[in-house]
Amino acid sequence: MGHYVPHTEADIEEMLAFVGLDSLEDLFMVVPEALRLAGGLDLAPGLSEFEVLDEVQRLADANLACSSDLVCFAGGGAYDHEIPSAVWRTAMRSEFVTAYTPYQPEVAQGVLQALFEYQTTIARLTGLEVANASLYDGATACVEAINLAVAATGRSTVWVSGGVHPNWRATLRTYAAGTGHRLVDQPLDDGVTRWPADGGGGEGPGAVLVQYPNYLGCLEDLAEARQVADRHGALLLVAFDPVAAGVLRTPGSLGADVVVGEGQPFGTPLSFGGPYLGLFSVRSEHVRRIPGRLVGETLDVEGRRAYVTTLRTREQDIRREKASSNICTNQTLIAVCCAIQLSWLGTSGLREVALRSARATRATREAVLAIDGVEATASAPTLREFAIQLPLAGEAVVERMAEEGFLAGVPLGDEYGGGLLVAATERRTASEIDAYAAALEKVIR
Amino acid sequence: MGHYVPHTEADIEEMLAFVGLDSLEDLFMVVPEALRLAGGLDLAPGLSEFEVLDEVQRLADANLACSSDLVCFAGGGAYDHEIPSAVWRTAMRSEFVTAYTPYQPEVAQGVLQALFEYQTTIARLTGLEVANASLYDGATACVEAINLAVAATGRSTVWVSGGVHPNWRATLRTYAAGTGHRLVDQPLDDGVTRWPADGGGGEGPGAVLVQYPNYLGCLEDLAEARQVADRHGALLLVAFDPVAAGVLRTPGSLGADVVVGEGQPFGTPLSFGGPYLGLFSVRSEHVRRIPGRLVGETLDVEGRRAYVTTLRTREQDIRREKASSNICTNQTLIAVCCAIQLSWLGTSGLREVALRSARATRATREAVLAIDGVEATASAPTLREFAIQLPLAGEAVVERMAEEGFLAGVPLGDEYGGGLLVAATERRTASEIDAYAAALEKVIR
Amino acid sequence: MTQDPTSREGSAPGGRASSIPLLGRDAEPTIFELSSPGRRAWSFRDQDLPDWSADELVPPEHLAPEPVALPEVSERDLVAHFTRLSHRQYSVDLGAYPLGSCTMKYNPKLCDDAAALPGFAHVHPSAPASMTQGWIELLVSLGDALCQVTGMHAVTLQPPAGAAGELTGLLLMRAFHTANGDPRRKVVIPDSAHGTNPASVTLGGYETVTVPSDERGLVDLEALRAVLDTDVAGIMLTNPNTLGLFEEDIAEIAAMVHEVGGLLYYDGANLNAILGVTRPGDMGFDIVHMNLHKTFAVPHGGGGPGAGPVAVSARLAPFLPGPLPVRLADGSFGWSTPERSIGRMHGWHGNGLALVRAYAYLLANGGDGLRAVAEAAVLNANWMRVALRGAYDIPFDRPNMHECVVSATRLRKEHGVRAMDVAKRLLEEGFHAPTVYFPLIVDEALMIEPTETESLDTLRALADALVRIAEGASEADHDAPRATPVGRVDEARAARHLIPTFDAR
Amino acid sequence: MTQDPTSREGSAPGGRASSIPLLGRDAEPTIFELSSPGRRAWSFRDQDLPDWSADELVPPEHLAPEPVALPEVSERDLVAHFTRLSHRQYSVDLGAYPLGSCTMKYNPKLCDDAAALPGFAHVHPSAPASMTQGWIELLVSLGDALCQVTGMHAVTLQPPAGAAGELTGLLLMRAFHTANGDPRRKVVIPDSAHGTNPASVTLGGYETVTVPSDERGLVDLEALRAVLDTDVAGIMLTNPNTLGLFEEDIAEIAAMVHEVGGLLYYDGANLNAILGVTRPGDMGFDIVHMNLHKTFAVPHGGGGPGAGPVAVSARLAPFLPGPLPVRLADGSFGWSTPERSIGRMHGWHGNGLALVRAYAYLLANGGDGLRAVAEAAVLNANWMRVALRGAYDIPFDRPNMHECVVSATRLRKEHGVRAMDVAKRLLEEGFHAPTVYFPLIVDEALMIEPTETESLDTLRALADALVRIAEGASEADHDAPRATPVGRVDEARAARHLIPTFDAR
Ligand SMILES: Cc1ncc(COP(=O)(O)O)c(C=O)c1O
Ligand SMILES: Cc1ncc(COP(=O)(O)O)c(C=O)c1O
Repeated sequence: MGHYVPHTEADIEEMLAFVGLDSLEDLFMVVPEALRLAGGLDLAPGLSEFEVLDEVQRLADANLACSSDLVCFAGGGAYDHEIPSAVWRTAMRSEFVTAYTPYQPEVAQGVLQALFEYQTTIARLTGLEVANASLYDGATACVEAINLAVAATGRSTVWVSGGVHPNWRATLRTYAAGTGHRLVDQPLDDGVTRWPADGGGGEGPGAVLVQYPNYLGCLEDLAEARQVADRHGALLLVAFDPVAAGVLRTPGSLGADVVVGEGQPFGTPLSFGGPYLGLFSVRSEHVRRIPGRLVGETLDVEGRRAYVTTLRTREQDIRREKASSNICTNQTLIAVCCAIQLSWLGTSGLREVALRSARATRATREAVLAIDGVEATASAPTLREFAIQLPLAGEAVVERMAEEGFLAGVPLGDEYGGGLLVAATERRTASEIDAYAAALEKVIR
Repeated sequence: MGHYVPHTEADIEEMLAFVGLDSLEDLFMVVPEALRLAGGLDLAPGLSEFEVLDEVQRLADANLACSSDLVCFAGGGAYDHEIPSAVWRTAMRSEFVTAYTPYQPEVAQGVLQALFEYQTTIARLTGLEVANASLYDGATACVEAINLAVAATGRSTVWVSGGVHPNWRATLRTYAAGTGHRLVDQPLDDGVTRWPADGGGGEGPGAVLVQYPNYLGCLEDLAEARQVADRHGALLLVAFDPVAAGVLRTPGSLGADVVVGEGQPFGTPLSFGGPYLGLFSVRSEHVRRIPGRLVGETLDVEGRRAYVTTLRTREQDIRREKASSNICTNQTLIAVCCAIQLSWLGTSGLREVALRSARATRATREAVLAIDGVEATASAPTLREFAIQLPLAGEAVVERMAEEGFLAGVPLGDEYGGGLLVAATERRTASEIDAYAAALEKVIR
Repeated sequence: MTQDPTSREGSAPGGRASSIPLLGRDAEPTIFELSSPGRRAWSFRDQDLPDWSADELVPPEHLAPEPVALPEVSERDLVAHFTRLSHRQYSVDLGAYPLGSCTMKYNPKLCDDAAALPGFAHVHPSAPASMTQGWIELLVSLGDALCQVTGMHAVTLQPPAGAAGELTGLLLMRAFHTANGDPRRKVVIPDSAHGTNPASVTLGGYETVTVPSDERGLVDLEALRAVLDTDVAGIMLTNPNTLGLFEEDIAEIAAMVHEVGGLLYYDGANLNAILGVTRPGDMGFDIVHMNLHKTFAVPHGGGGPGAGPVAVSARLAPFLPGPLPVRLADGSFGWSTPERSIGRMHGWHGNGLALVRAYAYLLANGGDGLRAVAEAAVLNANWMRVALRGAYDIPFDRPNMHECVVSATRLRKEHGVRAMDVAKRLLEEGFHAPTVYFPLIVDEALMIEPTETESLDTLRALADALVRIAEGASEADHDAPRATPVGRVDEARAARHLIPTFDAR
Repeated sequence: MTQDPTSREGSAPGGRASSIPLLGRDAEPTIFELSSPGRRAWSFRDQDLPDWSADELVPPEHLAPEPVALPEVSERDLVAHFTRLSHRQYSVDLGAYPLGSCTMKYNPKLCDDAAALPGFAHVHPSAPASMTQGWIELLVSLGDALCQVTGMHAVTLQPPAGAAGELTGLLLMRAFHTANGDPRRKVVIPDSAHGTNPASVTLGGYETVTVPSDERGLVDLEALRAVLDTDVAGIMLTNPNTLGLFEEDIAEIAAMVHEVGGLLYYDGANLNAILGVTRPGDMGFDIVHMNLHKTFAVPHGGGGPGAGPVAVSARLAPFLPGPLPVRLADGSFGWSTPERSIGRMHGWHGNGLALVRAYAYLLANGGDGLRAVAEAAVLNANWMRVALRGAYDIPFDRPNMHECVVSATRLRKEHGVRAMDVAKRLLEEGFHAPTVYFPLIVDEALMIEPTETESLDTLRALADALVRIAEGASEADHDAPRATPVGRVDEARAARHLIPTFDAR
């Protein structure tokens, strides 16, 4: 038997006898002979855990990791923020890690209450009334926002700002192939969305999706987006940056109906892109269309406060083909990390992260724009990242900067005229920023 | 206030008012003015946890660590054994880590039961009836064994085999300066102790201490040691190697009265020497002289099984200057690691560790003795480590071998004729052993 | 002392914060109630930058008039709060978790260590292949192994969970048919299917057609034949099905579906049963998703994250989402997007650290170990079925695979005790409950999946408890559970008086 | 099902292994009862070596006739067992732990991460200085900081705990006097001293002379004067003393002791109270031990490991144990043994990883932070004393330092409720109990040390509970605690029927 199967030979014999079989092979009598795999899987035999760790360590060593190998100036939806020891050491307690979705609330108050607290902090950050218990990531949270808006308005055209993360827009397009929603990209002009003055031809939009700050780091005018949405009776969907929310007005207060976002900056390492955390919140009028799990407070039989997943009739296991979404497993553990990180930050710490990131970004921006041949991509105000044009391709700059010890940024695609997206968080110091600018000057020379 | 003080300004004001003081300074009115530290401590101001981690990481990187930097062939009381993920991840649960000594058994059953299980496994390994709940390390466990034996026999002369770890003997001598015990070293002859035929002059020994296998890795003749002890009505104290116990007869079955040892090989990383684990067990007739804590099984008021520290009247807090030892804080958490590691090994795994270590050691021994200029220090049988003589000083060989990627062994002092003590555990593979021998041949050439 | 003694129940004030461990039945206040203005846990490194104020950094129209209110606690109270919450949470590491369809096996601690390696955790997802060779190699190797396990040709690791995998599969189906100029409208699922299946069908732009199960608990072949036509894009099955029964006619089903030009989709939630025994690809499936958080020891995290890779046969490979990790001709690793790719199912490359765990688990088990997993999982579930005979009705009392479904119908009729009551009683006995009321086609269903990591001793204790519950069934069971951190929770009230946040109180 | 339902209590059979979480009052079987012959968790790497058998490796007279019986369990059952045990254990991370003299502060998680760095954990203690520069630098820097905190000249980091530190100090005392050709026989300790003090005195080869405390709770100066003579090697004090009171006459005491040629030893268990406020060196102490596991956030581990460095004045430095970590002239780090060193107090360099934790804690706090620690610790303890006035007797109701000692004498007289009953009642209330019956000079003592990491809210909750207990004191308190994993434990029975191992049952 394998490493993790407890049975001894004696156990197996006793159990086979109990169920009336002669051999383990007999367990699979129901599998037609022709379908049985002769000769077993063509995989190497099992290894000891020590050999496994050596092998994964070899693979881990074959990456350039942020901090140890590269000082990170890349953002673009994945940010290099501090994670205090208390967050992972607490969130990774095995009760949280090895529990299932809280189907039996009487023995799942730990996860349920943590999610209730998570929901509360996300609702506050977004400035809306209700947040769900997480979605997969920022990209799929946008998908769900669109699905909700289309269902709410009955109109399947959605205007999508060109400032929404390109990978997210690719994801939207992929999912739209199934739902049949019509996504219309609205281009940027000097860093912010140029919304069409009219209906843009065809059915008016049921939703307008904008990112705040957007992919280039620029601050979109949400009031204007709200007006555009109102003009068409559309919902305003805002993909916000929860770190920027430390100093920016909440999307809810600026008129958003649905706010989504990527929760990675709060307590999740870069992790090559996952598991991350889809933030999702809505005005209370949309609560019955909310995708995925929602935790609510209630009482137990003795009148004690208790938590439970609620409004379950929205969900796939009950509503099946009419469910508000197909999501089942979500990103609960990452949501717990996020709740702990936000509680570690508190009111003042959240503001600090935002301000310190903004300061580092401003310092970086000033330093690199002082370099000959480096130009800002847009003049719109930015907060925690910014785009630049360079004499070399962004990809080439990133490769060369790695030799100098930096992850220089995220190369921008043609739709943005190429160049590089540069972000600096509260982890970046003056000396790192100076060294970065010096290196950049050197590599583009 | 510092990072870890929760009080806000408002809290402090309220609290000061409650206790009737005007300022924090007033808290220290009772400290005579002249003694108050003007200007505060001459230490750098506090750092964020992230800066602290950078600094300790810098220090950690300034060491050559086993496995990542050096393949370890060093032993001599500290061994490079495998530690499965399950052991530390379980032992380091914060309930175990952040509890105090179990003074309130009703809320300390976790630690108490773990210690009860630890005591049971150690008693079985040593072949004696009672093990305590841990001592500091192998060296101080020897000290306690001697103190017990002297108290039991009323005779303060102790014969100490020259095969006992030299650092441990140095520790014995240091402690003996206080107790006034007379320690008489008995030299080795071709790797094993040559006991004096007579009383050796002066008071006969109250105890005879021997290590099994000894510092040079040789298997001492415990039956002979028992005879020596019997000749003088002395107790036989054996410092055993708990890994070797996987294949060797238990010291208890060979006549030991007290068995001590270093528990590091079971679940504790090399850690530059600490925290380690002093193993201590005795025949039941000595239980009332046992040093330190002892956990016993009992019942609670409802008749349920419960555990509690027991025979407490031996201990310093009750018996004060007449206590069997001064030990208070011991190494409980390391004992819990040990209990978990031993349960991970089980009957067959313990034997495997011993056999695999012995195989690796034999292969290493054969390979290095085949090298011109390398000689065995002794011809007595060895099991999991062995001593060699080399054309160069042991220290020089260790330095040169580090450049080849090996921690070559532990240099031996003059009393052993210099050379090197070499150990190979179950972690060492044929290819590492071949490479080691090749490197050794190169560096001594 | 002047303060009133605080009440132990309900809205506990902050002070109670530090006073409830080990006594499971005390409430833990929310973190918001522990908050005190100005208290804090955070510290940050010295950046040595100009001290630009918010006004200098943010245009006034964007600047928040006031900061967002978050909990203000010390690190000490933060850690204590969540540690105490963890003491109110059952988990696999505490005991048996026989939740059918969820494969709540023990997840080796080794995998935690693998996923915690900084060389994986601190890599930016946009970093180019030149800097992420280890990551991409891992993804390629994991993908190869998953293809081998499923008998498929190519795989995407992007889908972050099973449902996302399902949708990926359906979008692949759609792309395939569309590319063939043969759009279709319907997808067939059995009535025993998991809820995500029909929900995904809708999102895939298809209409669900349900086929009933027959008296064997298997797909009714005649009924299937009746619904199959050239408007059927495909069928979604899990095999073994959600009754834990192997669809013995799978080869015939495959032939029937392929005959009308449809594709076969394999819901891999139940893959644990057949590892190394038989493979979806060999059964004729075209698309397979896997729940790595079930079969491959990615712990469930209280609800995720998981990972739901999708493997496909050669003819569907050109449609896979991209970019795909690939081994290049020179032996190095890179990315490549299939020409007719449906696009992206995730913002980046999927739930990467979950994939590391699965890979470590695969290496540790190897081919031999995976087969042993399936054997023990199936043996355990059969043992459980036989052990429960008599005490419970067993609607399909025939050799099952990794789970067995029993029914509390008799208990309901004779004692008014429903499946839910049995579940709650089992919580009292110290076990997690089985899945209840699923699959929908079994009345008062209790779906029990012991998994391979539970020993015979544990199975005995679990069966004992279930038998004891059945034998002692009575009205009093409606009051269960009594010894849990909270008593039976009023779910109706939660929906009626919705309190989704602390602020909604 | 054929098995008998297992009993929930007493000797629980293996099956119950997986059935007790969250329900604190169920027993957990021992790991031996979970054991099943042949079951296993271990796996090892392939060594690729000849398969020499035990017979070939071990001479027959040494070869064990049979293997040592150890628990045989799966990794799953192993982890579950110890995880369940952890749920039967109170800890700082779960709540307040006001155990006087033990300084059970919250230990920042940062320190766990520091101590887990492989670059510390995987270094062999015999590796030469050239390969351990980081380790030695850390030891040197930590030592320097500890000298600064205590106002001393040099330090050894070898002693693994406080008691070992005490003995180190006494051996230094002995070496000092011996070197002066002036051996002495007696060491003075106050009657409030911790038990390790007299026990260490004996091991140091001295005779204990006890001096009483006066009505202030401080050393009785006249009584001290009476016992001081040239046979007194020194005096051991802790300041603040174990009543939590600052020995105001310390300068005079120092002068008196020094006058007769004695040395002053500082028991650093109570150092938390005076960090950055005053220093033992400035008070006139010659030898100081520190409990890093109290003051410097080394978690107590259920009883250790700790670390008990000893710092000394210049005249004692030549006697320190060795080797000592030192900074060499060229800026690198190495080892050096003082010429008249007493020898070694530990097999290697002390509890190294505990020292890493303490160093990280020191860096995080810095000089300013340490002073804040002392202020809050003292403020909290004074708050607690005032809050308990009325409900409890306060034998020395004057400003205290980091802990306060109250007495349950009145409760005993009026209700038959003893300090131990109060302690057990407090467990029920969800807090750990204070230290009871220590110091010995206070009748029915309850020694309360809140530490600086507890918030005002927590202090209030704790005081509320203590007041509630006093106000409700009754005979029924003998039955406390009722809601804990086990009820009151029969300690007498444990000693009478000694069962120190599973095999002794
Ligand atoms: C049979 C079946 N299919 C699909 C799913 C959906 O998987 P996930 O929860 O990962 O989205 C589940 C999970 O519960 C399942 O049991
Ligand atoms: C006042 C005092 N001195 C000495 C000690 C002994 O320290 P340790 O337990 O580390 O040996 C203690 C610990 O409880 C103490 O409180």
